[in-house]
Amino acid sequence: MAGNQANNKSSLKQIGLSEETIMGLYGNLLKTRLLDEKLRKLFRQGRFAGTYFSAVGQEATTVGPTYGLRDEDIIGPSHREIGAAVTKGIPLVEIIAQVFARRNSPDKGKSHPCHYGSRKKGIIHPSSTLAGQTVLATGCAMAFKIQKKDNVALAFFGEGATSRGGWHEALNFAGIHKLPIVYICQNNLWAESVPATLQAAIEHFADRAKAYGFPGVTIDGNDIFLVHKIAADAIAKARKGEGPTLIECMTYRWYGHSEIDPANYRRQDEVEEWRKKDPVSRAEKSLFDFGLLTNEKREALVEQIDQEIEAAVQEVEAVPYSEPEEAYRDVYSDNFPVRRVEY
Amino acid sequence: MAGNQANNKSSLKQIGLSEETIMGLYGNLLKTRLLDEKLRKLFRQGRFAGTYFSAVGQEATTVGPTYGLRDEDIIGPSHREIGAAVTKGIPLVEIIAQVFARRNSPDKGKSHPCHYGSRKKGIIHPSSTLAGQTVLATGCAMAFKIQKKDNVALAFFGEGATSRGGWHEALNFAGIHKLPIVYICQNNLWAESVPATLQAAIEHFADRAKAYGFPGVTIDGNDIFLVHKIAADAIAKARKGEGPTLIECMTYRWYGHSEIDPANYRRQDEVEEWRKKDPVSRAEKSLFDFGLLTNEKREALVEQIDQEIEAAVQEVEAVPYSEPEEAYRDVYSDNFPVRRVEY
Amino acid sequence: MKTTTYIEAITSAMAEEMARDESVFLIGEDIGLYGGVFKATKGLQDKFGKDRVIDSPISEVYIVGGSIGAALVGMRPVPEIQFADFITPSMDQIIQQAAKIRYRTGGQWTCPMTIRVCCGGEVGGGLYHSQINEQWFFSQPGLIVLMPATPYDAKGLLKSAIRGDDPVIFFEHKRLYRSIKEDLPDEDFTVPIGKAAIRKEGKDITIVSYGLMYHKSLEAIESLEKDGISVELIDMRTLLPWDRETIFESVKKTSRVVLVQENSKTGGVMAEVGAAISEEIFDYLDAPVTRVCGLDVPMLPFAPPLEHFFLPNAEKIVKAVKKVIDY
Amino acid sequence: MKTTTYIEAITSAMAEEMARDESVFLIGEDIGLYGGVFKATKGLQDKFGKDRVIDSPISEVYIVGGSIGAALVGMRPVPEIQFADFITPSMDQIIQQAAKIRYRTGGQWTCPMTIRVCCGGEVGGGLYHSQINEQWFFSQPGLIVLMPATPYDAKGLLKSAIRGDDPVIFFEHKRLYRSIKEDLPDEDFTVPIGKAAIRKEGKDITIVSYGLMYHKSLEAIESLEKDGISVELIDMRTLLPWDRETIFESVKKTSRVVLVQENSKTGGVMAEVGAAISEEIFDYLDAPVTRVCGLDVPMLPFAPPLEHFFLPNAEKIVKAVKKVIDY
Ligand SMILES: Cc1ncc(C[n+]2csc(CCOP(=O)(O)OP(=O)(O)O)c2C)c(N)n1
Ligand SMILES: Cc1ncc(C[n+]2csc(CCOP(=O)(O)OP(=O)(O)O)c2C)c(N)n1
Ligand SMILES: [Mg+2]
Ligand SMILES: [Mg+2]
Repeated sequence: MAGNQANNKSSLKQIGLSEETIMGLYGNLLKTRLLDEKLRKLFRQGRFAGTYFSAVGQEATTVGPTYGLRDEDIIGPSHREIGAAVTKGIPLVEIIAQVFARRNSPDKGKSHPCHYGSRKKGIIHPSSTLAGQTVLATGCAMAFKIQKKDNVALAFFGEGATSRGGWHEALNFAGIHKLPIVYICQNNLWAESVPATLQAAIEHFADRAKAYGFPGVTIDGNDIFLVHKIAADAIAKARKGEGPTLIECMTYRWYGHSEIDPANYRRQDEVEEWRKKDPVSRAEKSLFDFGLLTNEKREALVEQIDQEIEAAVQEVEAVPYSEPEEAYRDVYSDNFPVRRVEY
Repeated sequence: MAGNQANNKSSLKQIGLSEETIMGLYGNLLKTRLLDEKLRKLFRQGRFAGTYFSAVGQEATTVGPTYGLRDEDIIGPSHREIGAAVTKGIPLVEIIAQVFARRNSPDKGKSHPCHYGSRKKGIIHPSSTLAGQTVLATGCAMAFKIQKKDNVALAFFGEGATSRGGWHEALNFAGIHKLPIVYICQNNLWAESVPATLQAAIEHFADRAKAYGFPGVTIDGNDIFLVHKIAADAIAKARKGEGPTLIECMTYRWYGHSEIDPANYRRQDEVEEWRKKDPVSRAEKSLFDFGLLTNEKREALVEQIDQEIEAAVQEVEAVPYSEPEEAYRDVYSDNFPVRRVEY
Repeated sequence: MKTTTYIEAITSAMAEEMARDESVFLIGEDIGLYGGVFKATKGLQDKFGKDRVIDSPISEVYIVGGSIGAALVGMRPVPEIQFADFITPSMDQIIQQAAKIRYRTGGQWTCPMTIRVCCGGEVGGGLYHSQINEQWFFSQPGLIVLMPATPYDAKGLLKSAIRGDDPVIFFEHKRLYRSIKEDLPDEDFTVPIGKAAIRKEGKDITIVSYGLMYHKSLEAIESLEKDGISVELIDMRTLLPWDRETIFESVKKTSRVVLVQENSKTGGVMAEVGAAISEEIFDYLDAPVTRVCGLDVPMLPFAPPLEHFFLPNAEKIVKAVKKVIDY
Repeated sequence: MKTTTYIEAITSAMAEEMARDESVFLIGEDIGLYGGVFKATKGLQDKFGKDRVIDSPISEVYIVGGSIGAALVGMRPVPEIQFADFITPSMDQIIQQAAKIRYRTGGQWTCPMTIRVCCGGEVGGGLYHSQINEQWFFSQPGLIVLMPATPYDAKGLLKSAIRGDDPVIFFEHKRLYRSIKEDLPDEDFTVPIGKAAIRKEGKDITIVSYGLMYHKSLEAIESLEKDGISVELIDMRTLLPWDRETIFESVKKTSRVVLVQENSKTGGVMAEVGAAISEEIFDYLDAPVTRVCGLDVPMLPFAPPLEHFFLPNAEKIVKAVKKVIDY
C-alpha cells in the first residue's frame, strides 16, 4: 500500500501537474462529456430547435487549454467548444438556455445553439463563418499588447478552417507583432465530409506556423494532461510577451458533423480505432493509476453532474422564448432604435 | 582570340542556356527597361492620365520566367509585369495604347495603365486587388488539369500580396491538386511604404510554400539567366503534372511605388546598393564576357528599340479616346444590353 | 413528364448540362462523395468523376476565384456556396473580378460562371444559415442574378445560366428544396433570363415577389380572393436585369402594387422596383407603392417566435394589400 | 477658427480623439511612417507611437477583423481601408461580425469601431480606385454609414463615430480631400449621427444628395436660380440610419424631388429614399421622384471621357430638375 502510494506520487510527479489541476481537468472533462451526450439526446428528442454539433471524442482539446485561464483572457471559439464554455465557467443554466434559445439565455435566443459565448467569462460568441473568431481573437491579443495587459487570447478551430484566407491573415499578423495568443487546431481528420487530405497537401497543420515565424507543434489531442501542459506552457510564453504558438491536437469526433449527419463517409474501423483513444477513459485510467479515483467515486461524480444537468435542463425548459418584439432590440446602441413596422 | 572564344563557349556552357535563349532574354530585358523608362518620362510630362508603376530594377523577375512560354500558357500578373507583357509578345502599340487608354487599346480605354493584359497572348488583365490574379491563375491551372492540357499558369505578385487571404487559399488548393502552376514572388523588400519586416515575421517568403506541401526557393532575382533557368525548370515540372513551385526572387524597385511617390521611406544607401545590382548591366556584363555583345552592338540595339517605342508612342498619341457611349459596352454579353439614360 | 421537387430540378439541370458539355464542372464544399449538405449534387461525382465534381477545402475565395480563372480558359464552372451567409468572403472575387473582367478588358475575357447559392429563411437557421444577400449582387452591373420559385424555373433558369456567357448568381431557396413539386417535361427546356412570370392575372392590384415570397403571396391571394380582390401576381425570377416591362405593364393596368421581399426592407431589391415604378409610371399609380419585407434587423434571429416575427407571411401581405386597396 | 481642408479636418479629428481617449488607435496600410497614401494620418505615428498607429500588412480581412476583436475588449479602433475598392475582402468581417455581434449576443458584446474608407470618382482612378460601395452597408442593419460633404461634417461626424458605441463605415470622398476648405471652430465639436443638413432652403423642389454629389448639386443650383427655380438642398450626411423626417418634411413642402447619387443607379441608396418617399408621402408628390445617378455599368471606366460620361454632374442635375419642374 505504502509502496503503491509512493508509486502514484512519483507518476503524479512525472506528469508534472498538481493534484488539484489533475482533478480540475478531469472534472471539467467529465462534465463536458456528460453535458454533450445529454444535449445530443435532447436534440434527438426534438426538445430544442436548430441543430447540434457534438464534440464528444475531442473534449480534451478544449478543456485542456482553457483550464486555468483568467476571466479576462479571451477565447475565440468555433462550433465544438462546449468544453471551453464549461471549463471557463459559464453556468450550466446559461449554456443550456442558449442551446434552447430561451428568454433567460443571455443572448435572448438570438444565437444558434452551440455558438457558446459569454462576455463575463470572456468567450466571444461565434458567427458561423469558420475561422471568424480566429481573426477576432487575434485582434483581442493586439489590444492586450496595446493596453500593456498580460491577458492572453486563445483561438480554437478545426483543421478545415485553416484553409480560410482570414485565418492566414490573422496568424501572419500575430507573428509579426508577437501577439499574446495561442492557436489551437483541432485536427479531427474531417471537415464535415471532407478528409484532411483534401484540405491541405501537408500531413500536419502545425507546419503552417512556419509561414508565420512562430512555433507549431503537433500533439496527441486526446491526452488531456499533455494538452493542458503544452497549452499552459504556450500560454505562459504568450503572457510574457514571447509570441504565439500553434498547437495542433490530433483528435476525432465520434459522431456526425452535426446530429443530422450519419457520417457514412467515414470507415467504421477508423471510428472504432479512435473510440479506443477516448480522452475521458484515458484520463480515468491515469487517475485510477494515481490513486486519485475509484469506481465508486467516479459513479458518485457522474451522478452528481447528471443531476446538475438535469436540474438545469428543467429550469430552462420552463422558460418561454423571448416575445417577438425582442427581435427589434440589440441592433444598435440605445441612440438608434429600430423603426417598428406595422401592416 | 581563339582562347578567348573557347573560354566564352565554356562559360556559355556553364550557364546552361543556348545562345538564342540568352540573346532572347537580353533583348526582352533591354526592351522592357527602355519602354519602362520611356513611360515614366511620358507620365511625368503629363502625356497620359492616371498613374504609372515602374518596374525598373526588377525586370529580370518577369522577363526570365515568361521567356519561352506558349501563347496558351496563362499569366496572372499584378502591377509591375510590363516585362511579362513585352516578353509574351503583346505588340508595343497595344501596350502603349492601353497605358494611354486610347480607342485602339484592346480594352478600349477601360482599364488602368499598367494593368497589362491580352487574351490572345494569355495574360489576364489585373484587377487592382492584390493577389487577385494569383487566385485566377490558379483557377486556370485547375482548368488545364481538368482539360488534360499540358499548359501551365504563372502567377506574379509582390511579397506584400502574400499577406492576403486569397493568396493562401489559392496556393493551398494548388498544393492539394498538384496543379500546373508556378508562383513568382517578387520580393522587393517594400510594399508601397511598408517594409517586408512588417509584412511577415519570416525573412524568406519562399518558406510559405511549406504550408502548402510544395517546394519554395529563394533566388537572386536580378540574375536573369538564373531566374530563367529556375523558372523554366519549375515550369517544365508543372507541365509534367508534378505540381507547383513557389519562387521568391529577391529584387528591388529603383523608383517610387508609383511615379507620384518620392519613396523617402527608404534609405538612400539601400537604393544605391541595389542599383549596383542592376539586372540589365549584369546581363550585359555576362554577354560581354561571352563575346555575344559589344558596346557598338548594344548601342545599335538601344537605338533600334528606342525608335520602335517612339514610333509606337506617336501612333498611339494620334488616336483619340473612345467616344463616351463606349461606357455602355462590354457590361454583359450581347443578350443583355445596358439601358441608356437620358436626362 | 416527371414529378420533380425543386432540388431534384436543380440536380437534373446540372446532370444534363454536364452530360451535354464537358466544360461544365462543379466545385464546392461537401459536394462530392457527400452529394452536398442538401444533396443537390447527389450522385454527380459518381457519374462524372472527381475532376468534374471537386470537393474543395473551406475556401470561399478560391471556390469562386478559381472558378473565374477556369472560366477564362474555356470552362463553365458551377461553384456552390453552401450557404448565402458564407458568400461574404467571396465578395472580392465576385465584385472585383467576375462582374468586371469583361468590362475592364473591353470584352476580351469573359466569365461564363454560375454560382449556386443556397439561401433563405423559415428553416430555423438563425443568423448564419438564413441569409440571402441578393441586394449586393443586384446593385452590381455585370452580374446576372436569378432566384427561381418553382421547379420548372429552377431547372430552366439554371440551364440558361450555365449555357450563357455572363457570370450568374443563382439563388436557391432552401425552404423550397423539398416543399414544392411540379411535373416537368422529359425533353430539354430552358427558361429565358430577364423575363418575369405573370403567375396569375388580376385587375385590382399587382403583387410582385420572388423566391419563397412568391409562395407566401400565393397563399395571401387565396384569402384575398375570398374578399373579392382580384390580384395579378408576378414572380420576378430574374432579379438582374429585372423585367421592368412586365412589371410596369401590370401596374399600369392595376394602378396599385405591393412588393414582397423576404430580406430586410432598407436597401433591398424592392426599393429599386418601387423607386423605378414611382419614377417611370407615376401617373398610373392610384396608391403608394407599398413594400412588405423582412424587418430592418440582422436577418434573422434564431428563436422560433423571433424568426416568425422577422419574416413576411400571408397575413402581413393580406393586410398590406387591403390597405393599398382601401387607399 | 482655422481654415481647414476636408482631409485636414479628418486628420485633426483623429488626433484630437486619440489625445482625448487612449483606447482610440489606428490600423491600416501605409498609415504610419508614410502618413497614408493621401496623408490623412500624417504625423500621427510620430505623435502617438507605433502601438497606436499600426502599419498593417496587406490584409483587409485582418485590418477590419482584428479591429473588431480589439473593440470587444475595450479599444476604439479606427481602421483605414485605403480605397473603397479594397473593402470587398473585409465584407465577411463587416457584415457577419461587426454588424451582428451586438445582436447575436443579446447586447453582451459591442463593437465601437470606425472604418475609414477613402472613396469616390472624378479623380481619374478608373475601375479600382473610384468605387464607393456604400449601398452594401446601407442595407445592413447594425451598421452606421456616414459620408460627410464638408470639412465641418467630416470632423464632427468622425468624432461622433469614434465616440459612439456602434460600428461605423465612414466614407471620405477623395475628390474632396483638398478641393474644399472651411473655417472650423477651435473648440471641440461634434455633428450628430442620423441628422441630414438642409444646406439651402427653397420652395419649388428638393434635391437630396451626399458626398461629392452635394457639391455638384450646389453647382446646379446656381444655374437653376438664374432661371428662377427655388431649390431646397439636403445633404444626407448620415446614410444609415437616414433622416427620413428631414427629407419627408422638405418634400412635403416642395412636392417635387430629385435624388442625386454618384454610384450606379440600380439598387443604390437613392432607390430606398425614392421608394420610401413614394410609399410614405405619396399624396404630397406632384411629380415622379427622379434620380440622377451614375450609369448602370461598373463604376467606373478609366479613360477621361468615359469617366465623365459615367458621373452625374451639374448639367445632368439641371436637366433633371427642369424636367421635374415642368412635369
Ligand atoms: C466560411 C464557412 N464556410 C462553410 C461553412 C460550413 N461548415 C460548417 S462546419 C464545416 C466543417 C468544419 O471543419 P473543421 O474546421 O475541420 O471543424 P470540425 O467541424 O471538424 O470541428 C463547414 C464546411 C461555414 N460554417 N463557414
Ligand atoms: C487588396 C488591396 N489592398 C491594397 C491595395 C493598395 N496597394 C497597391 S500596391 C500595394 C503594395 C504592394 O506591395 P507588393 O505586393 O509587395 O508589390 P510591389 O508594389 O512591391 O511590387 C498596395 C498596398 C491594393 N491594390 N489591393
Ligand atoms: Mg475537422
Ligand atoms: Mg513589394
